[in-house]
Amino acid sequence: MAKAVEQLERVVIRFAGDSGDGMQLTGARFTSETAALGNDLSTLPDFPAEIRAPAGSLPGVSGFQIHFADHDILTPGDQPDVLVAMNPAALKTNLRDLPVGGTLIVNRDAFSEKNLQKAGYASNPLEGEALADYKVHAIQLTTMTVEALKGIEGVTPREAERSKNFFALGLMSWLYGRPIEPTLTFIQEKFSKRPELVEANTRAFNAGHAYGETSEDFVVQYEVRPAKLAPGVYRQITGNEALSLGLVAASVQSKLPLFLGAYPITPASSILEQLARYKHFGVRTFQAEDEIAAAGAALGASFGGALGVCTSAGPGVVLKAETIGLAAMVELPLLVIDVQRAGPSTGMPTKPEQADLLMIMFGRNAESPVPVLATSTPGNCFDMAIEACRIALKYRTPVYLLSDAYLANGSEPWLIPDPASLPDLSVEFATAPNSGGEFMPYLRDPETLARAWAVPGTPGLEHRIGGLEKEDVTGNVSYDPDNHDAMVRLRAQKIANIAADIPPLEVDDPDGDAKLLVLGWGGTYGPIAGGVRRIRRRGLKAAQAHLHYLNPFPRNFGEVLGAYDRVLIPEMNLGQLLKLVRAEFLVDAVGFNRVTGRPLRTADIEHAIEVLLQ
Amino acid sequence: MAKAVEQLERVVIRFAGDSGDGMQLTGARFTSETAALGNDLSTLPDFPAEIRAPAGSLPGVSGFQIHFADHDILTPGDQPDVLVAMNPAALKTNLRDLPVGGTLIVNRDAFSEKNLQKAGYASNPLEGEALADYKVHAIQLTTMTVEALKGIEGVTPREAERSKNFFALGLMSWLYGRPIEPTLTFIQEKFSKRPELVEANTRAFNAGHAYGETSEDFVVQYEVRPAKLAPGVYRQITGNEALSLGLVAASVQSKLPLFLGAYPITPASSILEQLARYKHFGVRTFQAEDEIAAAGAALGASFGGALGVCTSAGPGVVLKAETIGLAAMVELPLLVIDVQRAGPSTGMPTKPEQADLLMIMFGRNAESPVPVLATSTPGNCFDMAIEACRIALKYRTPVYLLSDAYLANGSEPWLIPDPASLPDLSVEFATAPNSGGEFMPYLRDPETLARAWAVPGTPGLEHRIGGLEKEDVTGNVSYDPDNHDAMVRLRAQKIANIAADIPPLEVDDPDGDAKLLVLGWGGTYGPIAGGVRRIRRRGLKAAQAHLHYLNPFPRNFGEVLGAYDRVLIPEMNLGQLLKLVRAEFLVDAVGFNRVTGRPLRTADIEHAIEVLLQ
Amino acid sequence: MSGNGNGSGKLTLKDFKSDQEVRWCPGCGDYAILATVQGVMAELGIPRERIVFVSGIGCAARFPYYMQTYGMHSIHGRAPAIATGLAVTRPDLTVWVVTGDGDALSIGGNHLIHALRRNVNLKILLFNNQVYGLTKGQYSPTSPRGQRSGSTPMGSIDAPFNPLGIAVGAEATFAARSIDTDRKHLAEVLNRAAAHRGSAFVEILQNCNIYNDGAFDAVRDEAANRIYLRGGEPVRFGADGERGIRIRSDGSAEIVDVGEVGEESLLVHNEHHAEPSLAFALSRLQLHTVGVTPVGVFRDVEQPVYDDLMAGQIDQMRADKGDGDLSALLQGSDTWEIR
Amino acid sequence: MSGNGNGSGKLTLKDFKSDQEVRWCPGCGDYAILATVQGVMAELGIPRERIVFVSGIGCAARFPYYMQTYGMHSIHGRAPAIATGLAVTRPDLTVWVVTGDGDALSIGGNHLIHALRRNVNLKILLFNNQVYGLTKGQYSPTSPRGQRSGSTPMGSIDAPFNPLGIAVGAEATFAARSIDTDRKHLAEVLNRAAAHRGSAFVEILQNCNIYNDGAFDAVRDEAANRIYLRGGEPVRFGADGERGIRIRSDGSAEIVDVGEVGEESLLVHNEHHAEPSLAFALSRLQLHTVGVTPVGVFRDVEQPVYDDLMAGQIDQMRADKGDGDLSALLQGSDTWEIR
Ligand SMILES: Cc1ncc(C[n+]2csc(CCOP(=O)(O)OP(=O)(O)O)c2C)c(N)n1
Ligand SMILES: Cc1ncc(C[n+]2csc(CCOP(=O)(O)OP(=O)(O)O)c2C)c(N)n1
Ligand code: SF4
Ligand code: SF4
Ligand SMILES: [Mg+2]
Ligand SMILES: [Mg+2]
Repeated sequence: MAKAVEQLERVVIRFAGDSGDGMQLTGARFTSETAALGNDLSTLPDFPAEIRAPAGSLPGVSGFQIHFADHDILTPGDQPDVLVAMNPAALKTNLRDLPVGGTLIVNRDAFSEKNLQKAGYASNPLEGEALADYKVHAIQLTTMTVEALKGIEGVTPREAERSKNFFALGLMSWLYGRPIEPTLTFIQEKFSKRPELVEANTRAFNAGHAYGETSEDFVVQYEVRPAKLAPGVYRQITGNEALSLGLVAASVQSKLPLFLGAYPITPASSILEQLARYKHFGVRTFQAEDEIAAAGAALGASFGGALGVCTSAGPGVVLKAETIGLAAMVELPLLVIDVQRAGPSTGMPTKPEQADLLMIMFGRNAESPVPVLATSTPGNCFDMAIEACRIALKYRTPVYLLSDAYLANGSEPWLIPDPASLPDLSVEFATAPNSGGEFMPYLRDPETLARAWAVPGTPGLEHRIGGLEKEDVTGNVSYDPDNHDAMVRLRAQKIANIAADIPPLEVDDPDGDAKLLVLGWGGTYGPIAGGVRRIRRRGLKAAQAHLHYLNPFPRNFGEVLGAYDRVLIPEMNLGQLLKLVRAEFLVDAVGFNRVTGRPLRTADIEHAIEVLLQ
Repeated sequence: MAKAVEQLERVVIRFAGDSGDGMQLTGARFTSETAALGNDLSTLPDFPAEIRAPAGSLPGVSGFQIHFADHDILTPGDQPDVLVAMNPAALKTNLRDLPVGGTLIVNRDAFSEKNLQKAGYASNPLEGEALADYKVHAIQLTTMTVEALKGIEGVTPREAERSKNFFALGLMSWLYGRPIEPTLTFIQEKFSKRPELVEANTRAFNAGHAYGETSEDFVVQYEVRPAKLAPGVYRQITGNEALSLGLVAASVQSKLPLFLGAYPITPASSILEQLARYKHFGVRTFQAEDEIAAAGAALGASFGGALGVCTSAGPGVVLKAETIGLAAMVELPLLVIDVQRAGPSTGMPTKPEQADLLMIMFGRNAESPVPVLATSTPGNCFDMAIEACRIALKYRTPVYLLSDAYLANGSEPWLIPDPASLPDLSVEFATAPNSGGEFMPYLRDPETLARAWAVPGTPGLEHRIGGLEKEDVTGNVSYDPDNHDAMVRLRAQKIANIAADIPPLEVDDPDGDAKLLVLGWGGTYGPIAGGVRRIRRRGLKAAQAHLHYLNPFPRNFGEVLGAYDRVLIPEMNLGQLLKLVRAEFLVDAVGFNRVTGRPLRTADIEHAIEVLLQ
Repeated sequence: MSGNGNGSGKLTLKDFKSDQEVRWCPGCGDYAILATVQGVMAELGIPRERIVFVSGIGCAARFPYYMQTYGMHSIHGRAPAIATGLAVTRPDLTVWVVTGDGDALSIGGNHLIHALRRNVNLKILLFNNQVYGLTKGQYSPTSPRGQRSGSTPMGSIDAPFNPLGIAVGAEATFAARSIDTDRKHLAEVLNRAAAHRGSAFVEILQNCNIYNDGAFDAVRDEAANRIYLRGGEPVRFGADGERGIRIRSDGSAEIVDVGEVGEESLLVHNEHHAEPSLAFALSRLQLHTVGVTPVGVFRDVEQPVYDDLMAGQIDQMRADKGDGDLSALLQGSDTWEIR
Repeated sequence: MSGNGNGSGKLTLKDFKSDQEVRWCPGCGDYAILATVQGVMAELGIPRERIVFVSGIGCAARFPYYMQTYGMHSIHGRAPAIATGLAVTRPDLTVWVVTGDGDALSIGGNHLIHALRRNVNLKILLFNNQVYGLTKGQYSPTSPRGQRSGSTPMGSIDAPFNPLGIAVGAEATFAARSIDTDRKHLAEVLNRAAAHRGSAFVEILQNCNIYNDGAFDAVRDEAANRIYLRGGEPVRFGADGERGIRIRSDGSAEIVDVGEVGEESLLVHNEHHAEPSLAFALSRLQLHTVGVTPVGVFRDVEQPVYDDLMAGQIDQMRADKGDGDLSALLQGSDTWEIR
């Protein structure tokens, strides 16, 4: 007999366990079921720090958080409503995030002496009052899984034991009324080579589901209705996936072969790994000996007429500065993607931060202005990758695109775009002399100030470029004082002019009479929008704007800033956009800065706004 | 019979000739004579672009300008009063700087068909009206020199010919009544190994001197009286020399061995070359395989308790960013000197610029604040080198010191300091556990926030440091969100606190009622002070202040800025200090920016001030 | 932190364990190396405070955290440069560099070969697992061509470096190879490296059981596929020495059947040969070419040490000019006085 | 700019002169090399627009400005990396890298050895003048120990690199040496390099008459001190071939008197040997050790070319999956529809 069903608008679940417990898989499957059901959702994996720690240890804990709802949502959630902890270490490291009254589901079997000690528990928290504040379900996940798998030929005890994550998935699927078919099919495909494992995991999954239905331990089942999202075909996508797809799309739309020069680095490596699988798009991925070579090779490819791109993170991006300076001088397209992580130095490689902005803006010798763009959500990474390529190709300039570890690994439903709707990025190469029978490589398009671009292989246009100062028009080496001053300004002007070619900054100010503007950029979009939304729910007023273009700024930016009494700039750094805004517009904006290696929290934003409104 | 003697307050002479003509030597000698006479002076060599060009060609021209006066002066002069041109190419490239009515002394013998053509002269400018606007002395320098040297045993015709620069020197020495003894002694010493050359050059020098006395061509002799300089013993010094001496002094005063890691680069190489000659001070110079290794080795030396320094220029400094980020994380002293040159990219390697400021401030991944100091005159390089070392050692932090190609090669009289007057830079290394029997490498001095520094070799204090985020106090690796936020702020606070330990900004505002402040930093001190001086001579009012500390700013900086209606910031860039000032103080300062690869011109500063005062 | 690092009292392996929890994947070859190194340190009898471990970034590079000595976990690829600055300014210290195949041969290749060329007094341990472990399994410069990895789904297309070939080509004065799990041999080699004045390069074949498991099984598991090089001895190997190495008339090395060719025609290994040609020829015998791997000391020659020469020039100049006198230096040669 | 770069019409040396005034010091060895290279380009019969010269920074690196081809004067040490990106994306081009001993072996050492290891289709010309010319004369990684220079007033203290040793140690598939003024031989070697598929490394001994004059006089002036290596021939040299090279039983090379040892015991040079050991042994015969210098092609073997393999994988995947379809790619595998 079915149990009572309770309606919920939104739920945040965190799966946590040992690296070996398959929590990422469990989370991903639950996410697919949830997507299939039509909820809006947002997820965030929380990997252990780079090195794999010993089983059962605190550093070895791996987590996956999903936020799903019957309305559109913006973040993976500040804190979980439900915590699934597969071992003591997972409980220890995650419990602090679970609010009082929250639901806690633990695998009682894992709470052995040994594991408790590894997690630094003097006594077993499942006994005594330690967890009195929570709704605790201590379940013998392992035992019941092994039980359910009895008698399957060819499944080792170890394998049987490892199926427990599917048991947990089955249970959670029941608890939130998720469709089970997608997962059953998934198991079929994933383990097709080993039928006995198909059998095992299917049984574990069903057992978990059945356990929910039958056990006294669970009295209600929850339902979260589908959200009203824009109609269309959706998929889940992470920021790094979206960047990869965007780069391929830019290559197709520009008809230029994509060349990626990259040196592995967390959290950017997966872009290299994914693009390496798109060779049938003519994509060339080059794992260089270091980041300098990665940038150099990409620039060499651009010189030859390819779409040259390099991807890295802070410690690698700094190494590219000299090469990017050369690209600015020879005025060739080059896209540099910085998936930001917490620093300085090696810092906390798996954690997000947005503290590379000023480095990107200014980290090259002498005056070498470069356009800077930033992504705001996993899906937005696709659009910005294309846009960054458009600017690089049209203006013959290196371009930086900033993402971060949170966008890189976080996922959300993505309305799949129609290729026909993508911009045409095709480039006109010079094919003939452009000045009285001669070819002048630094003769510029009067409108874009982009120089003529003749690729090697073009007969009659042979020429040399390089890093020494260039004579205007001819591009010959020049030490002339006035020429240098003029060229320095020309290079700056070329970048400044791009402001006319990018969309004005949109402001979300429903009644148009807010006094406070909350201004953000990059991966903080979700929490900021969430905070603003909460403020408005409370009848207070705040406008929101989010920058995707940091250099040049949108042409209406000054106006927008001028229209508000106060400007609040939340950032995962010590106030970098803040500095730029104050310097350029002399606006006394204030910052909200948290540099914890974690996404900003919606509640904190809400509070920061509230304080300013008082 | 002696000729009429005319008094002059100041004279600017430029010696120009082929790289082979020994103009640098001639200029240096004339400078010594002038110094010995007690004039104040300022010099600036103008080397040809790095590569040696063919003899007689335009790019092959080498110049040396000296400005001397009976009062204290600030720059090598905007334009020469007298141009000595040893060949057509020298005339062609330098004439544009000679004001109408200026004196022109040329070596007629060098104006051969071949040379004229190499210099791109259709016809001989010495014939016809081309030079009508100038006081021209076309002299057969070569002929007369060879004549004078007739009959000296063992001097080849080529050598005889090459003595003509001493003839020119003799002539100029007469013309401006310079003492000749210093040069005669110099010739003795320099050529002691070849007596015949002593004879030859002495004769050439005397012949030139005699020619001035006797020739109709020169009717007056000029006199520039000694200047009233502070009493004491002086020497000439260039910026790079002063930096080198300052580093040795810092090593002596800190009792730490100096380790210089460097990779040759114009215009910084001469620091490496000079320090390599100071091994008897225990100086270790390490010519690294690249700038990254240079910085790394210097950091390794610091780790071991040495005074670790690395010197470079823009294109090399960018490469050090990652290492400096590590130094900021492990909190060890490291001095990085950037002798700025024109850019971006390879740019104009021999020309000065001050466009690396923002790179130095922000060019590292994530929040890694580093103190930034800048030198203002050749002599000031000595003081700032010591000051930069003081801050690096006291606060256990990497420090940047900015100089430029103009300061590096320009020279001025330098009042030699008494070593006893130099600050004591000695450091206290940790020698015992500092926290209940344990050693905590990140336990800080409450006042300076500097961490405990125990060098390898200290028994019982063995510990590990590295680039991953550190736990406060223990220095263990930590991924804790709140710890990271706290450490990011601690590192920032430590640098900010240095403001309390540096002198307040001095303002030169004679009557204290100027409305305009002219604010500068770095190598522009001379021209800015000159411009301000001219403005005041005209009865107008302008205050002047020059920053030697760019990060943190002096504690009274905000106050100073607030005290003036207008702030003018002249820079050899597109407005970098301007950005910092506007961002931090929301002051609507305006910039005067010339990026020509040449020092700013006093006249331009004067004019810029004038415009603002209207 | 007991202060018995002052040299008094014999140290044991335990004394070299730091208080940090070791964090490598269970089963990683690094554990075995760590234990062996700690044991060797104890044998060396050098006080702990005089020992410094400098590393770059990577799984291997975590090493210093686990050693109760001074240490720096620096940045990727730069450890040889950092260690050079330390070693030349502090001859009283023993400086060890721990690096991986990516750290040392990819981003750090240039610093490695220059440190070797200069013959700086460093002991460089390269943990070669033929993969980038820390970044989760991309192929490395030592991965055999065709290796499938995250970044090379169709197999890598570049020819791998031969670490010993690079080292010897870069004028290394000491070059050796050992195996993570061959504890006795590894200890032997490490002791030889410690005894060598100048830079000592040691390649350690290390198993990454997560991203490149079994890369070296052929030698790690089959002692018969290991060729133990021993100076002054004819090179034989195999279950009962039935195989050996012979040098061809063109200078290359080949594997021969001792029965067939006779012991006398076998190469008698000479670690101390002035010319590195022999060491180079031996380095060409590789698992993927001949199915066996020589281990041991390939080359060990005395050459002037960079640190000594630098110190020597300082002494020399002091002898010539006397200790530096600051006020004389500031005076310079050409002064004048204003009264 | 005449358009006859289209391949029609035989080009001459003059066609490869650019309109830029050549700016090296009078007497610099670079002039001779430039003339020879321009001549060789004309012989190759490759249209000018398909030729690209990429350089780093240095006197040598000024080279591209003087060639009427496409070119990039890039940044210090990075030319091999930049050229790699160009070569692998544009197999229709012939890419030459011009570099100096500092550019290639100091700051650029890592990029050089990786380009060689990968066997990218690049022709790399290293102008070795054993000094940093452009920065006015500091010693370089190829300067013999003890070289006095601006930065080493008491003489340099590091052991120099042997460029060919480094190249061969880094798996170079083509390695050769020639001399700036030996025009005929240099042209020969350059033609061989051009003909080689994959990376070709050529060291050119070049005189810097300003900062390191006469470094190579012994071979530049004395033909008798040049050992011309020719594949398949016994290696003899000297006024009338009275001296030769023999390989010792330990694999090292030695100079012998042919009369004494007899022609039959001389080394017969084999450029194509699968093992680089011979090339390495020959590279050890150096001016400062044996007073003579082998020139010519040390090694020339066929190995898979990086560019080809990369193109091959693209074709392969296209064959397997068909040309990429963007909309299918965007769809991915796991979608749902909202109505
Ligand atoms: C400048 C920089 N680039 C890239 C990285 C990312 N990274 C860290 S370790 C590593 C390679 C590790 O491989 P290896 O040196 O073989 O060590 P292992 O993990 O295999 O022991 C890379 C690419 C980094 N930390 N810094
Ligand atoms: C990043 C960087 N570091 C240093 C320099 C200065 N620099 C230019 S060329 C050069 C070395 C030149 O020596 P080499 O490569 O042998 O060329 P050569 O001038 O001898 O032909 C150096 C150190 C630079 N331009 N860029
Ligand atoms: S990833 Fe490989 S190398 Fe790294 S710790 Fe794990 S097993 Fe060891
Ligand atoms: S400095 Fe030397 S290498 Fe450079 S151009 Fe002059 S002679 Fe040639
Ligand atoms: Mg590895
Ligand atoms: Mg050179």
